[in-house]
Amino acid sequence: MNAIITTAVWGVVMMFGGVFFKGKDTPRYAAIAGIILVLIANCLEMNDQVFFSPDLHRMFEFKPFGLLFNAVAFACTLLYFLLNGRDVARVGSNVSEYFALIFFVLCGVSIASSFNTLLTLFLGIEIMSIPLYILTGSDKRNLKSNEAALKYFLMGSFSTGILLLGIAFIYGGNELASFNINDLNLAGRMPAMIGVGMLLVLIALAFKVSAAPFHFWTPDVYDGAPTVFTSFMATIVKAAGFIAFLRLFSKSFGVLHEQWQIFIAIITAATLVIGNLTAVFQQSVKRMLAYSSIAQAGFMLFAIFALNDDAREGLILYSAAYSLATIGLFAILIRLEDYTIEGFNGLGKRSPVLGVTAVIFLLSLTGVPGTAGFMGKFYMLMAALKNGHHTWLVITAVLMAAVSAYYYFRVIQAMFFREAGTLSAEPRDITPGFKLLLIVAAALVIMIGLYPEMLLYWLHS
Amino acid sequence: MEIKWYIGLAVALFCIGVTGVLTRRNAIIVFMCIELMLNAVNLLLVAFSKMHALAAPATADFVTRASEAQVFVFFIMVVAAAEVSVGLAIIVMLYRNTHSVDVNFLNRLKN
Amino acid sequence: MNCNTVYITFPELLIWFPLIAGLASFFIRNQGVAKAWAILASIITLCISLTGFLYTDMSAERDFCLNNVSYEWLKYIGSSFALGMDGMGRMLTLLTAISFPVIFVATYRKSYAGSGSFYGLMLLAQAGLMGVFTAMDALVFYIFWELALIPVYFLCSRWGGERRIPATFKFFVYTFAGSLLMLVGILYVYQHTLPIQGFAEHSFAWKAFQNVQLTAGQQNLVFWLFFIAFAIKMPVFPFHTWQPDAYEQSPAPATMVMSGIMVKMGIFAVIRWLLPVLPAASLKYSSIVIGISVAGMIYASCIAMMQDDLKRLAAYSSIAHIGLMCAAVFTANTTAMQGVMVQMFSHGINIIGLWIVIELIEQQLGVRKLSQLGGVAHKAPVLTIMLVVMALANIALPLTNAFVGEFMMFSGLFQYSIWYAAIAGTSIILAAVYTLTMIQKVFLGESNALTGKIRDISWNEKVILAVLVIAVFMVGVFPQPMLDMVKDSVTAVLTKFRNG
Amino acid sequence: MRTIFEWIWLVPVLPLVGFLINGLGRKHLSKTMAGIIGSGTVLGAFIISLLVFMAVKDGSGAVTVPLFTFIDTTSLHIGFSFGADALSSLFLLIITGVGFLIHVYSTAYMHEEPGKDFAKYFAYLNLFVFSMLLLVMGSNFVIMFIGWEGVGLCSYLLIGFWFTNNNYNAAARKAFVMNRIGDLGFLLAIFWLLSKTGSVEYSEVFSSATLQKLSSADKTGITLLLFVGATGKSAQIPLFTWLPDAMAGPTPVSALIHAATMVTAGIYMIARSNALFSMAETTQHIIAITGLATALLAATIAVKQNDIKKVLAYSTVSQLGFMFLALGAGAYTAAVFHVMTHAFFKALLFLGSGSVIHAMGGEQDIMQMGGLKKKMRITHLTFLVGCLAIAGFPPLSGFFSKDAILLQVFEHNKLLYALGLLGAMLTAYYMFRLYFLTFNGSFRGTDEQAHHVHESPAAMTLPLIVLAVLAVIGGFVGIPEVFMANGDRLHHFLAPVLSSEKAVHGVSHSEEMLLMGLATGLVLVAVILAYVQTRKVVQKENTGFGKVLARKWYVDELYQAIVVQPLRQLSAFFNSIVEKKGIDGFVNGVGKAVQYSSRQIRLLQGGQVGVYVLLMVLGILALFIIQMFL
Repeated sequence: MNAIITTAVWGVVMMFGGVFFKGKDTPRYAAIAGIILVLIANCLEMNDQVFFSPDLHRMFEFKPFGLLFNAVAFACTLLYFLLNGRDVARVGSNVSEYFALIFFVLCGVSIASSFNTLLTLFLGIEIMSIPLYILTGSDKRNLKSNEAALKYFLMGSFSTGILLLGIAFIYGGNELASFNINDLNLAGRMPAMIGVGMLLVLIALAFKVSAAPFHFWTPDVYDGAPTVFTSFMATIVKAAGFIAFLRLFSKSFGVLHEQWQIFIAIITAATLVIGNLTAVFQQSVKRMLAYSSIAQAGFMLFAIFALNDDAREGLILYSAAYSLATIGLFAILIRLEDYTIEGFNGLGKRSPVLGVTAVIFLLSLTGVPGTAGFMGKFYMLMAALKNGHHTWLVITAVLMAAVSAYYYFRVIQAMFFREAGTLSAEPRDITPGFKLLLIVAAALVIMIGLYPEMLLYWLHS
Repeated sequence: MEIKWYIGLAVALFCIGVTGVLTRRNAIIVFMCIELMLNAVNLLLVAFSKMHALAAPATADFVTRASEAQVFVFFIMVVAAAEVSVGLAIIVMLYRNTHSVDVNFLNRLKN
Repeated sequence: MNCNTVYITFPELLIWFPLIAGLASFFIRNQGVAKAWAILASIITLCISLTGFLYTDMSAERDFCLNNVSYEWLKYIGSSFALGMDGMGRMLTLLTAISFPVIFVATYRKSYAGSGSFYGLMLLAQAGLMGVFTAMDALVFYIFWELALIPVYFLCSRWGGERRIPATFKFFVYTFAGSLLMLVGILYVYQHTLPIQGFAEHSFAWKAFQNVQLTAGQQNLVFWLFFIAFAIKMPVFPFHTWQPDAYEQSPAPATMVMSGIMVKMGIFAVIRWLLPVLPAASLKYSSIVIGISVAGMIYASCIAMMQDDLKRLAAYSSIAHIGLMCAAVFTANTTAMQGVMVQMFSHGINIIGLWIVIELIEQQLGVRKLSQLGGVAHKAPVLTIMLVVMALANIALPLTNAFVGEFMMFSGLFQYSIWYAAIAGTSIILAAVYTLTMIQKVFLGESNALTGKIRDISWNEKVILAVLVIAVFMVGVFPQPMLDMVKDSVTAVLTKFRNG
Repeated sequence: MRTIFEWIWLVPVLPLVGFLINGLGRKHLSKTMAGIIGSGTVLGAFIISLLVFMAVKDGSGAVTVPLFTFIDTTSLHIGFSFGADALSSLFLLIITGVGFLIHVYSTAYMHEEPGKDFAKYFAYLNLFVFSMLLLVMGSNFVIMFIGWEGVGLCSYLLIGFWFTNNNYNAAARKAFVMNRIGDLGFLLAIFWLLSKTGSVEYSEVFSSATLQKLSSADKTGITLLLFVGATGKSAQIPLFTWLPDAMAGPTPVSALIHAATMVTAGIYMIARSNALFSMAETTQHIIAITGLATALLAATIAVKQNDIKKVLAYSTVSQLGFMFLALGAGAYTAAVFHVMTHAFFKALLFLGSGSVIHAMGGEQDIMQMGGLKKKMRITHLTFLVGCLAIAGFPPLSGFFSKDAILLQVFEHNKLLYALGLLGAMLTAYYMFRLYFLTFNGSFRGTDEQAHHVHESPAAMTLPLIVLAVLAVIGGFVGIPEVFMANGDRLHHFLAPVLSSEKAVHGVSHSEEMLLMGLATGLVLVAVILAYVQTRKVVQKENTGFGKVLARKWYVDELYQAIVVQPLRQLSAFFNSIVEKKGIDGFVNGVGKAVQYSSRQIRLLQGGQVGVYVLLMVLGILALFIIQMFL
């Protein structure tokens, strides 16, 4: 509850603050202060210190799992603000509003991690999505940004329609006439109406997490949106989508897991194959990362596929690993003028800190042991295998992980094994603080990779 | 009337909406079709709400719950309104930059 | 067992020391310092490894305490950071510990740009290898397995030859894909293990893996998942095509590490993680595996005869030798298995020696084509003698180290099937053909304009090669200490294998 | 008595020490020192061998001296141990005795080599003696195999001693590879023994209890594989072609390795395993036939050779064939006897030819020689003795040993005997052809050569004389019963080891005398024929069958065509098709397929929202269809 309230309040503060903030950097500092506040508030709630405890009529339920995810999301946002705060200011003149929108998205994220009814699910997802439409189009003069916003908006709304139709059918099929996700008394049997509704909801959520074949918006939107917002969208928001997905399907439909597992399996396989294979071809690192986010989503789908404790823990790990690495990579990418792979040529020599941290992030995304990404993948595969008979899916996944090495390592090769061309511009605005933050992020990636208990400790205690 | 007629109507409306999205190129009309989809859902929700209320014993708790769907409809309307405002803003921005509201006019973003 | 008095164990030292030394090395800017640091660090590691042998005659309990350790790690999924050394682990860590100083000293003359990073990566690779050979937990094993690969990938891609990027990338992706399959296999087995202790439902511990009960169908699946990973690493035919390219394009020290030690990871893994865990499937598929191994021996030997490049020749010869080891492992015969153990060590020594000589030639003359060389023996007799000894050891001449191993392996193979032994045996003839042709074309005959310029080797290279030559004959004449060392591992594996 | 056996390890170790000193100090040792060390260590080994021999002769026989454990595992026990019995002590004497003489000879023969190479030569030679001693002294098959491969290596090193010449290198390589083919057979035989008997110790393997455990298939298989090993080392069909080429090495090497010692290792091995071989009839037949065929084939080739060393080389092959014939007939003692006498006279002949070549300044073509008997008296005389001995003139050593073989073959099979007799005739013919062409008639070389010809120094002639004496008297250890009761002392000496020897029963004394007379008469005829034919030397092209013989029955060409070329083509096929296009092509193909599919899949991402939505709707429909069918 703390997180929802503070994010919403701080969002409003930032929105109106735009009128009063004088200094160029003031919105950034305010945002950083806000996110720290949100993080603290969330941590307090993790230790049962709640600001308010109104009667929620079972609309929300705050469990350690959701709170832990919130903490991860907020911490990543903090890192994101610290790394990319200046770049947000560069997108346009309404800096304060951008931050406000991000806070609203975070509010949606906190709802998505704690919703207890289909209504709150719907609200959470919309609160996450609508600000993103705006952020995507925030580079108003840029046609790419316009196009991305339009595409995102149209397809997002379309999927909202599907989500709602699904919710309506579920409601219609539920004899208890309740939207509460715990009230779906399935008891081993799936009424046709609920079945249809579930499939529709599944599709809508698959769209949100950009799973194939509902991923088509992802590359274009991530490519067209201002890079700094792509970074946010592709990481924290996507992870929140998965949390919502997992929460709904484990609570509502968990008992009939066997019946719908095959859909997830198909979607997972398709996502892995399409995401990884298409990423291979990309010449632009930004677009490559967009496809990589699809590919990584394929792995995260294993959490929903497996639906057990390992999967839940794995999802947290995966979210943290993926978000840290991707935010770090985007932060570096933003500082380079040239988004093509050639733009990375010789970066390792020109700027060793950037190079080495980028390597760590890329290794983590590939899933090389010793990095957080490995632990994420490891938990996912473990969960999937524990669940039973779809070994073929796991094998597909690891083969695709090997394919993913292809495009991630192209960047590594460019940075360390190729010489910089004469045209390659120096990365700009590299301050010692920025480097330090990258090192911190890289260190976190490695520490989580070596001792994931660090993150999961709170779930176990 | 039986519930299936309502379901049929709502689904039909929804499909008309989908077909519109698929076939039309004008962003505004596409958007309107999406609104049609949402409203089909609204209709369906209200119908279900009534259905549940009729089918069940009239305890206070149950009636409250059955009417939740009608509240949901309001939420959908509000959210749709928010979407409209954002969506129209995006379309206006697009029109300003390209003097076109054709959704397929812009396709710089592709492989 | 009460191990309270033991503060740190040998496996830990062997992993942490090179790891820390390697990390420190990244911050060294000066080339000379980096070299000295790497040599010093690797010699200290060697000393640690040798010290480990001083303790072997103590009580069994104390010995166990000094060589086995387990830390709580991921207790909720049943994985602990467990390390342990039995005879086989001891032997392979010794090989790893010996190889690195040898490599560093032998390539002392060669300078690498950014040598701090170069030697840092080398030492990291050493730490990874030590981890592989001592891991007693499947997850730890997997992590080290990959960690050994990554530094080598960077070494090869950055300091390699002209086509280094595609060649090493192929190597990386190939082995990475294989390892991931192994990961699936590990997880699959894990689902069926019983917990060793505590919180988790299952366990990754080696003991738990050994005691796992899998049905025949499950074993068959997992067998191939494991075997393909190991086969790629070894590599055996037909999973070998990354190897010649990678060896050819890598910088010499990395090549030595790869061919001297890393290929042993595959054999080692079969012995430690495949045979005891999946006895029924191993037995079932042994004839197929031995079949492809033997076919691979002949095949690789034939191709080696056609090579004009010294490095590729050595690479294919290595494939042939590994094929024999792989075949011998799967005979599940005590003699063969012990032969494999000795051969793992011997092959490491021999092939490193061979690479050193090749590197010395290439360093001086800039070519390694057989057709361009000739008559090196005139100007560089010592180099020639060293190479001839190494080459002869490589073709398993009696009283060299490889003879012991090959004799025992062939003996085991013979008991498995006389035909396999006979067919595999033809490879020793082919080995003689390509080895002697190589000697003839490079060292004998008239020297030409190019080889006329060669100088004989300097004292440090002489010392290193002499050390290797002595090792060749020591193991060749007195193999018994080494056989005793690995006896317990062999017995353990085979007992499990036969019972299962 | 025990004491000398405790020192037996010194026998191989002394040459090894010589090898190490000469090898490591080759740059610093003077030629004299190198020669002294080389010869001295072998002399030391000879003296100990002599003591061992005496001890064995006087004592009870076989002694096993364990040195250390070589390999000891649960299923494999191989000790590094030496055995001394009649057979091995006799071989020790031959090896160290003849070896010593040849070392001494070499000090003079190799004197023109630079000091470094001189020492290297002696190092190799010592290493060879070491290996050969291991071969005969080992008390089990593994030690024998160690020596077996060791002598092969030394042979390789010495054939290619002048490594600047690539033809020599190729010859060396050929020798090694062909030996390895045999070695593989030997090795497989060891494995077979191991898997059936669990042991490689002679004492265990040849015990009657063990032998009874073996099935007849085992016995045939093991013995055949052992014989394959022997054909490689002892240059029998089909692995004989390396030996003539091996003449590329220095002549003393040819004398020591390729005549007196190494090539007889195969005979030693079979004689050593006689208990096993006697139980394998099929193998015996194969050995006898192979031996005889080799003897005849090589002899016919020798008839047409003009290179002095080549003639001797084919002669060696032929004589080895005789020995195998004997082995096949079960006449182990006769075979060993012939090994001994052959060591004397063939070493003598080779050293004599070395002396000639030395005098001729490297010329080896007998067509360029002639009339050397006046200029090189000692060489000529000793060479003549050698020729008489090998031809089998009584009472020289060759007479007795050849007679022993022929007698037993006669009993064994009359046809083989007849062919053997033909072989003996051919031997006499080509040897005397060689002798007459070299020493008789007039000098046919250049004037410069004529001027250069001189008698060799004492270091070379002394060994010749010693060997000549041995070639004359060497046969007296095996005088047949018909001449002297209990004259066959060798037979009695070797009897404990060669226990499965077949005794001769069916030939009466008069028959025996008749056979001897026949053989001697035929040899005489052959000698006269040779004399007549070489009185007028005409250089002419060989035609018809003569050409076939001169070209060595085209065996080398045949091997090229049926083994070497196919193997090369197969390798080329593997290398360029299977490896590059097949396997690597597949691996790279996977990568290419990924890239190709990447290019295709990206086309889905066409940039049009309408298409995206359509695809989404299709996806939804697909999922619903799947649901309906599930």
